[in-house]
Amino acid sequence: MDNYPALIVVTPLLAALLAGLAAWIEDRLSYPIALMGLALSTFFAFKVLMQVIGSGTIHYRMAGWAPPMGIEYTIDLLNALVLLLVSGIAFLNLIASYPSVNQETNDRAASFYTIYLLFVTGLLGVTATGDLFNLYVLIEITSLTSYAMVALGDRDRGPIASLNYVFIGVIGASFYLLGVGYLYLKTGSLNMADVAHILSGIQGSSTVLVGFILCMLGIWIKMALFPMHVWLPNAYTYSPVAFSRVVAPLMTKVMVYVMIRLMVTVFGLDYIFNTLHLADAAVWLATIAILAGGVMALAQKNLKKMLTYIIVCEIGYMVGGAWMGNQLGMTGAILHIVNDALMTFALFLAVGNMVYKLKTIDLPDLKGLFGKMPWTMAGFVLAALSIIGVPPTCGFFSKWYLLLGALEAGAYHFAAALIISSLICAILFFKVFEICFFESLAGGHETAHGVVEIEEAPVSMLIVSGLVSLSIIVVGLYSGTIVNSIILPFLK
Amino acid sequence: MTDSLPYIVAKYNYWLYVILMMIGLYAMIAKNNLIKKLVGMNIFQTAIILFYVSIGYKTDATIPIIQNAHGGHDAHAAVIHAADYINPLPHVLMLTAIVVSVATFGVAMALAVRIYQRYQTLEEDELRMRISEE
Amino acid sequence: METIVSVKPLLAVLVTLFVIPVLVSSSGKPNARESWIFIAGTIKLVLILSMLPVILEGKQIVLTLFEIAPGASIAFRVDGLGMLFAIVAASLYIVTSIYSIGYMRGLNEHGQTRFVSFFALAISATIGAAFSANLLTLYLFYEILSLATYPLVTHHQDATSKISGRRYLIFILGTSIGLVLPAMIYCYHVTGTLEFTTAGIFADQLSKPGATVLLLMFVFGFAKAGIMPFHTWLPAAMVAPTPVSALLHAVAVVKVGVFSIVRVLTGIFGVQLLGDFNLGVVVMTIASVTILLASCIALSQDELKRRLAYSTISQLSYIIFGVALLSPQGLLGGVIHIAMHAFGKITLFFCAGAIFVATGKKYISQMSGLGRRMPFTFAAFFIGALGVIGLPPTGGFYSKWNLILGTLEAQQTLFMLVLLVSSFLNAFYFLPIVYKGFFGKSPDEDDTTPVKIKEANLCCVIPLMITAVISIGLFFYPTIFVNLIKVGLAIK
Amino acid sequence: MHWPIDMIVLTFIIFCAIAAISVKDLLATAILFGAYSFMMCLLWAVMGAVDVAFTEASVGAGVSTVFFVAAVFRTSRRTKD
Amino acid sequence: MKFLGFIVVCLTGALLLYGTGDFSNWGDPNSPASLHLSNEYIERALEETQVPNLVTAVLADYRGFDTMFETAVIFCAGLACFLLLRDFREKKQRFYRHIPTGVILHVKNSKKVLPVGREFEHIDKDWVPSDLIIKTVCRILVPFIQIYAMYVVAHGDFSPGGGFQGGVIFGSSLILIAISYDLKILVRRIKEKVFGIFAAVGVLIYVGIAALCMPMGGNFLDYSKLAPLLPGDPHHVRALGMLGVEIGVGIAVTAVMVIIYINIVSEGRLEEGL
Repeated sequence: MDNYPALIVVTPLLAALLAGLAAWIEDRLSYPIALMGLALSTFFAFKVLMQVIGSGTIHYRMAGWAPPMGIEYTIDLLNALVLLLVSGIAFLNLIASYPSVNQETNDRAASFYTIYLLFVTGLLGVTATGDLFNLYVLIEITSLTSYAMVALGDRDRGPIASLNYVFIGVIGASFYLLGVGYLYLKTGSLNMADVAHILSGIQGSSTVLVGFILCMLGIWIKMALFPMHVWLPNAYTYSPVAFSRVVAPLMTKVMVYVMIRLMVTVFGLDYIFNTLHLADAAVWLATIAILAGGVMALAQKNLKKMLTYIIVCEIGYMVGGAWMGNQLGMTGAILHIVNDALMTFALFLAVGNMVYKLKTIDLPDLKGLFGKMPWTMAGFVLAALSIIGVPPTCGFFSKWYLLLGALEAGAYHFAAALIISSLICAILFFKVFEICFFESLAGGHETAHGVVEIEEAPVSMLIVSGLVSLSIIVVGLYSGTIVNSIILPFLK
Repeated sequence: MTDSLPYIVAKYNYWLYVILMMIGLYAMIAKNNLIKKLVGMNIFQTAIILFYVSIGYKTDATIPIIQNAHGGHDAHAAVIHAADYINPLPHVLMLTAIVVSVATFGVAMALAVRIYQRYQTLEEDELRMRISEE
Repeated sequence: METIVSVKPLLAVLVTLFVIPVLVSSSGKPNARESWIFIAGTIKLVLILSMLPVILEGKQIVLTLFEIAPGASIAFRVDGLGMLFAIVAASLYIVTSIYSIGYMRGLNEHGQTRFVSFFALAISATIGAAFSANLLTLYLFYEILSLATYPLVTHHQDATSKISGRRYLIFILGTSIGLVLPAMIYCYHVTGTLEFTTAGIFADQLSKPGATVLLLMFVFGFAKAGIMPFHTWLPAAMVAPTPVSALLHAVAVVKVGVFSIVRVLTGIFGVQLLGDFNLGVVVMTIASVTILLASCIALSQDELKRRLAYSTISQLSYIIFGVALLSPQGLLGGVIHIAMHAFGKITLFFCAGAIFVATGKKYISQMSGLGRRMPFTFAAFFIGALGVIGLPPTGGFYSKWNLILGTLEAQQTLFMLVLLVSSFLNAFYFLPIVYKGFFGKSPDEDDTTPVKIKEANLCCVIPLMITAVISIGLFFYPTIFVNLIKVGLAIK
Repeated sequence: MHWPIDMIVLTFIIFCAIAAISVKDLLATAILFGAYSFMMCLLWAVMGAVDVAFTEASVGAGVSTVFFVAAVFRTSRRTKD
Repeated sequence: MKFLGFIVVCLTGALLLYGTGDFSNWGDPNSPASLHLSNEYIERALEETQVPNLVTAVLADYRGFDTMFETAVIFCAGLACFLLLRDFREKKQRFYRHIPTGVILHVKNSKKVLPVGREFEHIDKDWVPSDLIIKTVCRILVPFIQIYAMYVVAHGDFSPGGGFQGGVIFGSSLILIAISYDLKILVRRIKEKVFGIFAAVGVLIYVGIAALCMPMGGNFLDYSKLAPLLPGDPHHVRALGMLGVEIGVGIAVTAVMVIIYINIVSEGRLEEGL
C-alpha cells in the first residue's frame, strides 16, 4: 500500500483521539489503543525504511496536490531512519511505561497516553514532512505537549520549569517561523525542494542569510545548544519519568535532524560552507557546548539532572559534526542521532526503573543498587559505557567518525573537546557506579551466603531496558552497515 | 530627506514589526512578572504575524475572495487575474500561527495559575527565593 | 602469506563469554559453576591448540566480523605472536581456575559468581586482543578488558579497594581514551587503515617529531604495560584477590598492554620505520628507566604482593625493551619473555596467595621459617624467582639470554648493562625471601601461634606446582614458542 | 496608498504594546492588551487580510483577553514592574 | 538581566533590520512572494475547489494537512489545561444561600449536600447578587451569537471566517453564559465530559474525513475521492469536504475554548468563577 508515509504520522494521531475518547467510557481502554497505534506506526515506519532502501525516495502528496502547491512528504533515507527510530523508541517506551504511569499519574493515565501520542505524532511529523511551515506546526505540537507533560511531573517545580520552557520554546519556534518568513519573502515557496531550487539562484541576498541564521537560532534553541540550553535540565528533570524517557532521547535528536535537513536539503552544504563563513563559529560553539555540558554535569547531585546535562553535551557532538563541513563529520552527526537516541533512552529507562523502586534518584540514595537491581544496573552500565565511548558500544563508532571529521577539517579543538568529554563522562559515570557498587557493604564483608535481596522493577520495564541496552551493542557493531547503506547514499 | 522618504515609506511596515518584536522580546527576557512575560510573548508573536501579513500585501489588489463566484459553475469562465487579489498564502499560515499562539497562551496561563496556587506569587525573583528556601 | 578463513578464533573468544549466563544461573551451586568454568576453559584451550599446526606452517587464520569503515573493521587474524599469547593465557586460565577455587573457598569470599563471571569475560577479552587483526579490534578488546577487570580489582568493595579501583580506572581508562584513541584516529586519518602489517602502515606521512609524539602516545597510552610514570595502578590493584593478581596482573592484563605495544611497534610503525627514525632508542630508554626504577622500588617493599607487582613492572619493560632493540634476537627475546615471565610470575603469585590462605600473612618480614612448614610452596617460589631473575634451569634464562644477545647484535652495549644490573636487583629482592623461608627463624617455634601452620589446600598447591614445572620445562623445550615467534615476526 | 492612516494605527499599536508591558496593574494590562490586539486586527483588515483580522478580533481581542482576565482573577492583580 | 536582555534584543533587532535591507518594497506586486505560489493559488483554486474564499481553499484543502495539526494543537491545549488544573478533590467548604430569607450558609468539612432548587442556591465565596439587566441581555444575546457562529462556520467558503473563527465565537457565547450567570450553571447545563468528548470528536471528524479518503483510493485528505459518498454535485465535493472539516474544527475549538476558560477561572474545581 502506498499510503504508508501518511499512516506513520496519522496512526498515532488517530490513536490519540481514540484513546482520549475511550477514556470517557473505560479508563483501561486507552492503554491498549495507544499501544496498538504506536505498534502500527512502527510497523509502517519499518516498511517505509525498507521501501526507501529498496527503491529510493518516496514522495507522498497530501490531498493529492503537486508539491509546491500542496504539502508533500519526502521520505528519503535519513527521514526513514529517524522515523523508525522515533516510532520504535516511542513504542518501546510505551511498553515500559505502564507501571510507572500508573504509579505517577494514576488518575490521569488516559490523558497521559493521549498527550504522549500527540507528542510522538508531532515528532514523526517533523521528521517526515517536506514543507517548511508544516514543520513549524508540528514543532509546536511537540512543544505544547511537552509543556503539559513537564508540568505534570514534579508538583512543585514542574510548572515553573514548564513555564520557562514555554517562554524559551516560543522564542525558538518564533525565530524559526521568522526565518521561514524571510525565506518565503525571497522565494515565494514553502516546499523544501522548491525553496532549495530557488535559493540556489539568490545566494548573495542578505535576507536569505538572515533567514538562515534565524532558522538555525530557532532550531538551536529548540535543541538546547549550549548558551540556549537553560530550559532543558529543569524541564527534563521535573517531567514524569515515563515522559522524560521519551523526550530526552527523541526531542533534541529530532531537532538535530531538522537542522541537518535544513542544511542539506534546503540551504545546501555548498551555500553554507562556501558562501557563508559561519562554520568555524558554529564548531567553536559546539566545542564550548560539549565542555560546558560536561562540566555542569559534574556539579549535579541528582542522577536525572546529571543526565540532562550530558544531553546538552551530546548536542554539541552532533552540531559540531554537522558543521564540520566534510562528509565524515556529517556521517558522524547522523550516526550519532541514532546512537545517542539509543544510549539516552537506555539510560533513562534505567533511571525510570530506579525511580519506580526508589522514588528518588539523588546520588546518595543509590547506595547498593548493584545488589538490589542488578539487571537495571547492567543496562545502565552498558548505556553509560556507550556515552563514554567504549567499543563495541555504538557511542564509540559515532565518536570515531566525528573525530575523523574533526581531524580532516583541522578542527583540533573539537577533537580535543570530544576526548575530554569522554573522560568527563567516564568520571561522571564511575562516580555513580562507585556509589552503587561500594556503599552497600560499607559495614564490612558479607559472606557468600548473605545474599542481598533483589528488588527489581517490573518485568516489562526490565525487558525493554535489556533490549535497548543490547541494541546499543548491536547497532554499534553494525554501524558500518548503517553508514554504508543509509547515511552515505543519503549524503551523495 | 526627500530621497529617503520613499525608502522609509516603502518598508515601514517591516521596520515597525521589528520594533514590536523587540518590545515583545524585551518583555520576555527582562520583565519580572510572569504574566507580563506572557504579554510580551503575545506581542512577539503578533509581530511575526504582522510581518507575514505584510509580505502578503499587494498594492492595488483586493481581499483574497474571488468576486462574482456565487453565480455558479460558469464562474471559472471569467478570467481571474492574479494581480487583482492579495496573496492568500501568508494569511493561511498566519491563521495557523494565531491558533498556535492562543493555544500556547492558554497553556501558559494555566501554568501561571498553577504556580500561583503553589507559591502565592508570580514575580520571578520571589519565586527563586521561595525555591531556594525550601 | 597464505590465509585461511575460519570461525575458530571467534569461537575461542566467545566460549568463555557464552558460559557467563550459565555461571550466573548456577550461582547457587558452586560445584556445577566451577565445572562449567573448566569445560569452557578446556574447550577454549583445545580450540586454540587446534589452530596451532596451521600457524606453525606459516599460515594465518583470518575472520572479518564487522566492517566499520573502509580499512577499519572488527576482525581476527591469528598469527604466531597472537598464538603464543593466546596459548599462555588460555592454559594459565585453567590453572588459575583451579587455584581460585581453592583460594576463594578457602577464604570464604563473597560474590563468587560475580567474580568468576567477570573473570571469564576478562579472559575472553584477552584472547580477543591476542587474535586482533587490526588496531581497532585490539583497542576494543583492550577496553573491554579494562572494564571487566574493574569489578575484580574492587572485589572486596571496601574503602581500600574503592581507592585502588579509582586509581586503576583513572590510569587505564584515562590513558586509553586520552592517548591511544586520538593516536589511533590520527593513524587512520593519515593512512586510511589500521591493519597490522609487518612493514607498518605508514608510507612517508610522518615526520620524525610527529612519529615520536605518536609513538609516545601509544607507549604511554597502553598504560596496562606499566611504563613509568603510568605504573602506579598496578601496585594499587594488588588489593584484588590473589587469583586476579595472578592471572590478570601477571599474565592477562599487563601482557595485553605489552602485547599491544609490541603490535603497534611491529605492526603499525614497522621495524623499518622505527629504525629509520631511530625511535627504538627512545623506547628503550623509557623501558630501561622503568626496569631499573621499578626494581629498586621493589627492593623496598615489604608486602609480598606489592614487591611482586613492582617486579612485574620491571619485567614488562624487558619485553618492550627487547622489541625496541629491533634486532631479530632482541625481538625473539622480548616476545618470548611474555611466555617465560608469565609462567614464572604466576607461580610467584600463586605462592603468595597460598601463603596468605594458609597463614594469613602478607608481609615478607613475617615469613621467615615458613618454608619448612610449606616446602612445596616455597620450592615453587624458588623456581618462579629463578625464572624471573633469568637463571637456568628455567625458561626465564632463555629469554634473558636472547635479550642480551640482542643488545650485542644491535650494538647497544650500554643497554646490556641495564639488563645485567636489573638481573642482580631481581636476585636481591627475591632470593632473600626464599632464604629466610627455609633458613630463617620460624614464628611458631616460639609457640606464639597455637595453630600449626601447614600447606594450603590442594587446590592451591597443585596449580603452583604445575606452573613451576612448566617453567622449568620451558628451559628445555622452548621450541614451540620460538617457532611461533619466528613465524609471527618473520625472523629467520 | 493610505500610509498616513497606517502610521497612526501603527503608532497606537506601539503605544499600546509599551503601555501593556509597563503598567503595574495587570487588569489594565489585560485591557491594553485587548486594545493592542484590536488595533492589530484593524491594521490587518486594512492590509486585506480579512480572515486573519477576523481571527485576531475573535481570539486576540476576545477569548485571549477573557483568559487573561480569568487568570488575573485567580492570581494577583498587582505587580512590581 | 535587564541590561543583558536589552543587548540581546538590540542584537536581534539589528539582525532583523539587516535582513530587511534586501526586501522588496512593501506591497510590491512583483515581489517573489506574491508571484510564485500565490498566483497559482489565485488562478487555480476556484476552478479546482469551487471555493471562492481563497484563504479557506488553501487552508482546508491545499494546506489542509497543516490545519489538521493546528486543530490537534488546539485539542492539545485543551487537554493540557485540563490536565494541569483540573482538581477532582472535594472542596472543603461550600456556600449556600437561602433564597427566601437571604441567609448564607457556610458548610465546612461536611459531605452533606443541600438540595439546590427553590429554597437554596449555590453561591460563591463572595456573593454578588446577579444583575437582572446583564442576565437578560446575555440571555437574549447568546442565541444570536451562536447562530452567527454557525453562520461563520458554514459560510467560511464564501466569506471571511471558517471553523476556527466560528468555533471561537461559539465558545465565547458559552463563556458569556458562564460569566453573566454562574460557572456552575454552565457546567450543570453542559457537562464537562461533553466538552471533552466534543473536543476529541471535533478533531476526529477532521482526521476521520481525511483518513476516509485513503480507503476510497486517494491520498490522505484527498476529498475528491469522497464523491461516491456525498450527494449532490460532484464538482462540489472538495467544497463539501472542506465544510465537513471546518465543522469538525468548529466543534473542537468551541469545546477547547470552554475547557480552558472554566479550568483557569475556577482553578480546576469548576465551582466558582468570575
